Amino acid sequence: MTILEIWLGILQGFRVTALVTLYGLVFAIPFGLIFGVAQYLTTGPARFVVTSIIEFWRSSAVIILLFVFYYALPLAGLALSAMTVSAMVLGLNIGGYASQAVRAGLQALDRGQKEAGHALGLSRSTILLRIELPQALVAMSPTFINQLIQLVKATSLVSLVTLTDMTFRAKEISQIEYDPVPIYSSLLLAYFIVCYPVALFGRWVERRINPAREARCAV
Amino acid sequence: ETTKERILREGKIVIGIHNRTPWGFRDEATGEAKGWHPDLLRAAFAELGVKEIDIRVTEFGALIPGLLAGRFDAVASGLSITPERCRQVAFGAPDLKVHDAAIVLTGNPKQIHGFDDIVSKKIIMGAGRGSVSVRNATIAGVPESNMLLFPDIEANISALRSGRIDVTVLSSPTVIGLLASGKLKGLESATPFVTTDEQATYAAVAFRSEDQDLRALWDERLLALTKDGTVTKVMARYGFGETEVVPDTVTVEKLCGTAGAGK
Amino acid sequence: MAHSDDSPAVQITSLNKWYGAFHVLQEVNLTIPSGSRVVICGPSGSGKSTLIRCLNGLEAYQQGTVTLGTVPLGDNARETALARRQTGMVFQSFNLFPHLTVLSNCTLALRRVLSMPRKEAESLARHFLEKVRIPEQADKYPAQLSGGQQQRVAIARALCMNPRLMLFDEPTSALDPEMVKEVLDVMTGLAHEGMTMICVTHEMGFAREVADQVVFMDQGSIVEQASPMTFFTTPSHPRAQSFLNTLLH
Amino acid sequence: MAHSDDSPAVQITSLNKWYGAFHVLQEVNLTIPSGSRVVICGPSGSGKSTLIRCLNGLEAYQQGTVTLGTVPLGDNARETALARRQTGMVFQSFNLFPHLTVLSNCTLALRRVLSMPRKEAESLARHFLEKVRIPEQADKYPAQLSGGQQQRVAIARALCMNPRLMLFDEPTSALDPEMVKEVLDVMTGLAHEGMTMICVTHEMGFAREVADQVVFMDQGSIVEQASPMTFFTTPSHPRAQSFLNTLLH
Amino acid sequence: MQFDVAFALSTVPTILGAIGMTLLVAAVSCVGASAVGFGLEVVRRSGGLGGLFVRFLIDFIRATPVLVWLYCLYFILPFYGIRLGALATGIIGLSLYYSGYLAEVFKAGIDAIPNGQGEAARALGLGRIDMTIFVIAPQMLRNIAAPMGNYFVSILKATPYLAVLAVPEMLGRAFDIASETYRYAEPLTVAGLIFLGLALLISLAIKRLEVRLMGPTTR
Ligand SMILES: Nc1ncnc2c1ncn2[C@@H]1O[C@H](COP(=O)(O)OP(=O)(O)OP(=O)(O)O)[C@@H](O)[C@H]1O
Ligand SMILES: Nc1ncnc2c1ncn2[C@@H]1O[C@H](COP(=O)(O)OP(=O)(O)OP(=O)(O)O)[C@@H](O)[C@H]1O
Ligand SMILES: [Mg+2]
Ligand SMILES: [Mg+2]
Repeated sequence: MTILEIWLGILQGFRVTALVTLYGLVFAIPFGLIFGVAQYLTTGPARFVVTSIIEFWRSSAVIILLFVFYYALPLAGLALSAMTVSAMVLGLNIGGYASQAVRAGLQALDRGQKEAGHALGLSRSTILLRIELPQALVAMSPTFINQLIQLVKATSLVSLVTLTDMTFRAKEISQIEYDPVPIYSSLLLAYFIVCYPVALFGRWVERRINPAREARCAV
Repeated sequence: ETTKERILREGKIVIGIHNRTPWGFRDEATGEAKGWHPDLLRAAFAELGVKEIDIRVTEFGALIPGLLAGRFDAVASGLSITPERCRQVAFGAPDLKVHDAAIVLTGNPKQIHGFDDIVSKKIIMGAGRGSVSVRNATIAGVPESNMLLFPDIEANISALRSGRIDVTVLSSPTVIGLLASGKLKGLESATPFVTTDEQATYAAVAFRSEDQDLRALWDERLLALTKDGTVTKVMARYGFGETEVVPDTVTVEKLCGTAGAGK
Repeated sequence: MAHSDDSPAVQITSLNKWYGAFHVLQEVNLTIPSGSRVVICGPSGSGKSTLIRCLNGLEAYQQGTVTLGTVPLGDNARETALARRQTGMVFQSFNLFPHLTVLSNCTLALRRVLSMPRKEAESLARHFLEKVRIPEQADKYPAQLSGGQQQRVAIARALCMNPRLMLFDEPTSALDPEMVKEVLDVMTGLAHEGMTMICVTHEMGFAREVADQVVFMDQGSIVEQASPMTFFTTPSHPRAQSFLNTLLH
Repeated sequence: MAHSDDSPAVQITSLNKWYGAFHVLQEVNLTIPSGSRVVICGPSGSGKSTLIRCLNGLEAYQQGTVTLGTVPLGDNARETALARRQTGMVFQSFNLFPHLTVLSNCTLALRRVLSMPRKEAESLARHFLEKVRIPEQADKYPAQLSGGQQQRVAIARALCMNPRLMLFDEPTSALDPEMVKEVLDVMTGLAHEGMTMICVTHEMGFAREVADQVVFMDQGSIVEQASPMTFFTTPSHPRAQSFLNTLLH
Repeated sequence: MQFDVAFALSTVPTILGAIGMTLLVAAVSCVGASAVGFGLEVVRRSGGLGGLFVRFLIDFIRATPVLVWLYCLYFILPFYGIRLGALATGIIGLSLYYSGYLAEVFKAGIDAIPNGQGEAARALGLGRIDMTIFVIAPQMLRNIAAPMGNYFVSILKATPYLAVLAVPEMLGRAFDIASETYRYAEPLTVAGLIFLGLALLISLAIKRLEVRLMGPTTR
């Protein structure tokens, strides 16, 4: 196989990589938002429950979760498709990380913002939706972009549940070609081409949000 | 409706493979399943009106869990029969005899011709994690410290090429398939690589334990294919010869030991 | 703009508040007639902010009653909401919403709380921006304004809700000296229009000029309450005397 | 503590500085005799901070010379280091090191820059902490102190290096009114001991009491330089007049 | 596939046997990644051509999956005459990979130090090195304890990737048991729980450190 053929071969896995990423976002975004906000708003036992759910998805090893959800759940009568399992496990894992960013963003806001909202007679939900969340989400957007990159890279695990993504395509090709140098270099490049523009976009957003930062720092 | 009835009604069977020549792999050109077990399955079921073979490609370690979870109807990827596996799945009749074989650098510079050489010359050996070859090597006295266990065959080949190991011990059909592919420039099989009959294992198609009717159907068809020479043809297609033929005395019951086959 | 009726604007009776074991407000009693201007001063930590934050429900308290107009504040959410709506508050640190334009800062509560149509809300907001003399800044974002301008937006934002009572918590202490004057001028204008206001400030010039009463707090209690004249010339409490000394050195 | 010799403590000649296209300091000339006390005031953004930051190398400038004692500041690293060592600086926001105790804040530079043994450094530091009247706070961390106490630590920290010249940039503007007095008292004490000091401040009471000279800046230039008496009673520049008006309203 | 507790317990000694290797790899990689990351950040801050290169390098690292890095280091470098052992490759791979992320953490930690700290240090006559060691680094550490802890946990969770290099670590042992016995649930659960336990331990230690660092310095 020529380098070009290897390239095209790896690209055949791009669709799955992209789909898992997109569907993963369908899980990650609502989970991150809802649980981040919930952790911010709740106290006591409710907060413990919210935190436990977040920690389960965030701290467990993804490989093991994929395995359990795809191969063990059907024995309990719940057979989700490979795409669903991948999107859910990877999405909720990243969503767990995102929820922490959402919570931190909300907590980092100046208390005065909430108080000013109260003083104007705004309801708690209006304060959250119109004042706190917009500011927190903007402030945290570079973090979210980094987490998107993590999600793209994490899709390389989905071959465990029979999906043929870019990494798995590279493995398939190497099972035929036995020539690691061009294959893995191509794979490295493939991820780079997908993720680097996203990383650059993240840098750009970071600069836009805090233009003074570079000039202001102490060293 | 049993799995067998469903397969016959739909005219479609779903098999799990781990994408390995020559056992079961997806053809790069057509996207269809090829390999020893898929070819046999296709031949066996075609006459029954089952024209479509749907494949699920996954990691080797996920084959049996995937079968048990109902993700596919059969594992057709060169699984060897072992007593432990018999407790989980129902194997069809053994269809191929498998020995250990070895791949070395061209010219076999360290003159490796069996596990004895590996032990006595303190050679670093590579093998697939969890493979039968590892067990055979351990029984033959290869110390753990001299074995590097990789998750897949490519890693073994890469390790051999990059000089991290001197030899990789794999199953003979794998080695035959690899060499036939013509991609192993600079490598060759160690000939001869001495093995004993106790070290041999036998490959078979695996079904779920509750699908005994499907297994019976498969055994029946496999016997017919053996008789009409189809099996020999498929063996020739992948370069298998006399040494890979299963002796008549070997049965699933024997291979599964006291635990019994597919109960 | 002034709402004059017979009941006092604020009536505080036996107010007590604790932070854990710390008794931050101790038996505070205070009556503020409609249309009057009260300046609260006192050393740092004496409970001035806590007191005025109790008046619009930003702080809960454990004992006593606070009546705004005729409505007694309760733990009740509806009443708290009502109290907040009738009370405008201006903070030391402005607390403008940085992601909204000046105009949106002013219209947000009109539209979300009073469900006012957009057009109407904007024209009302522009009216008050004119009153604080920055109509031309309506479409800027807070970060593009000077401190004095920001504080004037905060005042306009509070005025939009047509409050019966305005609370100011050290509205000029985060400002540069020159900007202090801009903001005090706006406040003086409001005072002369008859707006009821309570203002925590150490700007003694302002107190002298516009206040009806000066309230001096120390360690959670009101220790002196007098007309500015009396307070500045003959403070009766020794703590107030020493405090005035440090201010007017 | 005073270092009197014949050369002026600071000599600034034709100083010009730009931020990009913005001409922030324009032809500044200023001579400050040893032992004198200069107060710099002026509207926000007029370049006061920039000017005194040029005096100890925190800002680079494009044209002109600054001579401290007999040492002309250069781009030369050794001379800049020397100038910094001879110049103490107190910031508006204190800038104490939050991870070090008060004592360590004071001894850090003594030990690292002057390589003074620990014992000696500590006893020197305690001496200056006593001078600013907080010897008992030596083992606390900055966050455990009030603003006034923190600023006095900052002064002690600067004094430890035995500077020929002390620079203060609005040292009291972040403080509560009562704490302002604590800090001004310490500064007045230093002034009476003969320390050369340059102070950016709007505390006109302080200027009146201790300054030899008041320098008024506007838009990057020194527009008026006079004794406090003259400056407060008959300011000649119209900008200074309007500025004084807003301050003393 | 029933979960057999007795069998699960019987796998514990075998899996725990590899805990030493897992911890060794994780600990050395944490130190390595921190050191390299700090170096990268220092070079990036110094600007110039080196700074520009490091900026690209960090984004490159972040845009590519760790597994592909390990493959490349282990199987491709030998073709260029660089032959490192599996353990060394694994540690170097993880260190390099995570140094990109830690450099970002250090950046945020330094950026968050108020400008005045550096100015005060300079005004006192402290040199650049003294300032970095005595003023900036301690405050940076205080700012970054939490995110740094998160990456230490990530490094721990990444040690199973070393299976591709035939390094015998815990998850590999679990898969060994699984492929021998064809019982997956038990060994994977045991390994998962051990990893979760270690991760929680690290988090706890970081929390304590954070409290100690913050203790007297916040009101
Ligand atoms: N959330 C809180 N928990 C515990 N104590 C608090 C809290 N908020 C304020 N305090 C304490 O209550 C006291 C009164 O605080 P308050 O802010 O009302 O004082 P203040 O008079 O406004 O002072 P300043 O002039 O500094 O603003 C202070 O001693 C303060 O430390
Ligand atoms: N790093 C910088 N880049 C560009 N412009 C700057 C920079 N630092 C300060 N300036 C500008 O230089 C001018 C003078 O600033 P400076 O801080 O010296 O003023 P100041 O007189 O100290 O004002 P204040 O009383 O507000 O402290 C201001 O207009 C400011 O915006
Ligand atoms: Mg207050
Ligand atoms: Mg300034």
